[in-house]
Amino acid sequence: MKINIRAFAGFREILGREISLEIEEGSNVSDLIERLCRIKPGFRDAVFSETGELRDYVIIMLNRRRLDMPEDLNSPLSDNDEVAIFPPVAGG
Amino acid sequence: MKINIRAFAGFREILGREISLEIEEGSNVSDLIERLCRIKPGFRDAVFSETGELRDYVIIMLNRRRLDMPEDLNSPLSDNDEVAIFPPVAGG
Amino acid sequence: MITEGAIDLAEMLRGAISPESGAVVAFIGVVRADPGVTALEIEAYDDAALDELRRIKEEAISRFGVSYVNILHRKGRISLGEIIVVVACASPHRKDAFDACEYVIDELKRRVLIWKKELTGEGGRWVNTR
Amino acid sequence: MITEGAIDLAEMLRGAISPESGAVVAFIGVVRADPGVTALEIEAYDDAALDELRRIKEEAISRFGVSYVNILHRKGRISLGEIIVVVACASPHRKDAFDACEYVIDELKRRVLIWKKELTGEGGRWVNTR
Repeated sequence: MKINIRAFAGFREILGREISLEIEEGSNVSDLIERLCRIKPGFRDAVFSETGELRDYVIIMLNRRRLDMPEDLNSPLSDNDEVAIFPPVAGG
Repeated sequence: MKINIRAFAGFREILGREISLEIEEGSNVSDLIERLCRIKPGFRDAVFSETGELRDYVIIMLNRRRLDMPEDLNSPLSDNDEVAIFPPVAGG
Repeated sequence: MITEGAIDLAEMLRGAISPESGAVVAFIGVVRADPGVTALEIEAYDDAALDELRRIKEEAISRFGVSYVNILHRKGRISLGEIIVVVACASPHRKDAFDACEYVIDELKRRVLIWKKELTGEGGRWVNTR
Repeated sequence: MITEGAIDLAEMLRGAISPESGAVVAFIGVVRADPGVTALEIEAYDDAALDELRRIKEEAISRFGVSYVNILHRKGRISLGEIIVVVACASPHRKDAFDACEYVIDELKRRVLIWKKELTGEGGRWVNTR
């Protein structure tokens, strides 16, 4: 299945603004992040602390709904889902 | 001595915007008002109630300092004083 | 700070916008189409009003630490929908700019020697704020 | 509500000024010359940011009863002293216009999916609000 990833700010600089990934049926958000860590240098350090915890400034939206971390890491993904990854906002 | 009178809003419509009056040495604010009442039709009704009290919306400034009414009615006047008469402000 | 001609809003705000202050707050007072009113006539005790406007400006600067305060009030005859008054405040921090701008317009309405008459078909009436 | 080109402030305010509302309050955010910063780079999650801006606008209208709310945020590269964001609110009563305008900019900064990077001689740093 295809997942559309949109990244912003520092995460965009690592991942690119918009990328699509083919990922196995039945994958969840955590699987997607792990996959990104393997293919995008620097992404693992950006999202995980040295002890392997998700950093608290990592915000993830699934189809424009913000996920609660870390409990929603196991949210299942479907074909054509949009996953957005970004730090806290700073507009205005 | 000469007193310069500046009137605003409804009082300007009765007295004119800027007038000068020759008044006797030793006159006070009350004397000036009484004099204006005699020479300007409508002024007495505008400043005094039916029972002869100064209406509470009459504001008088002497040389740009606001007088307390009615106690300052006996403030003495000097040559070339500027007396301003107006209702509460309504700018903005 | 008091003008007889139309207010050039863009020009007034240009002075407030600068790299020194991240936040600008402006209040713009407009002649409202109240029932029966066709225009407004505004008069000012000019010198005394200017003194008071300067005092209010200084108060806003010292109370709220804003870097810029500009006040322009129109007098004379003004049509519906035209600008009566503009207050523009600039500050490094937006809260201060909001507070300063609101302070200036509140105090202006309370203290500055300006009066307005609502002109109607039958003549007009002086606005009484009390 | 989000634009890549320069913001035309006069045009934005023109829409807020009308005989229906006596009071207009505008907030104007400007790129501040902080030490070392040469420009700003702003990016937005466009569709999600627009949804949130629309929600904030509706909230301001229903909470404060204002008659008009307009929000315009710039994205892309912006020079020092240029306008990042304008919020314009109009209302019959000035207190409501002040409250609505402050509410909109506070919520925008808290909720709208927009990020900014301060560009410096050595590259840049993403602004972190936490």
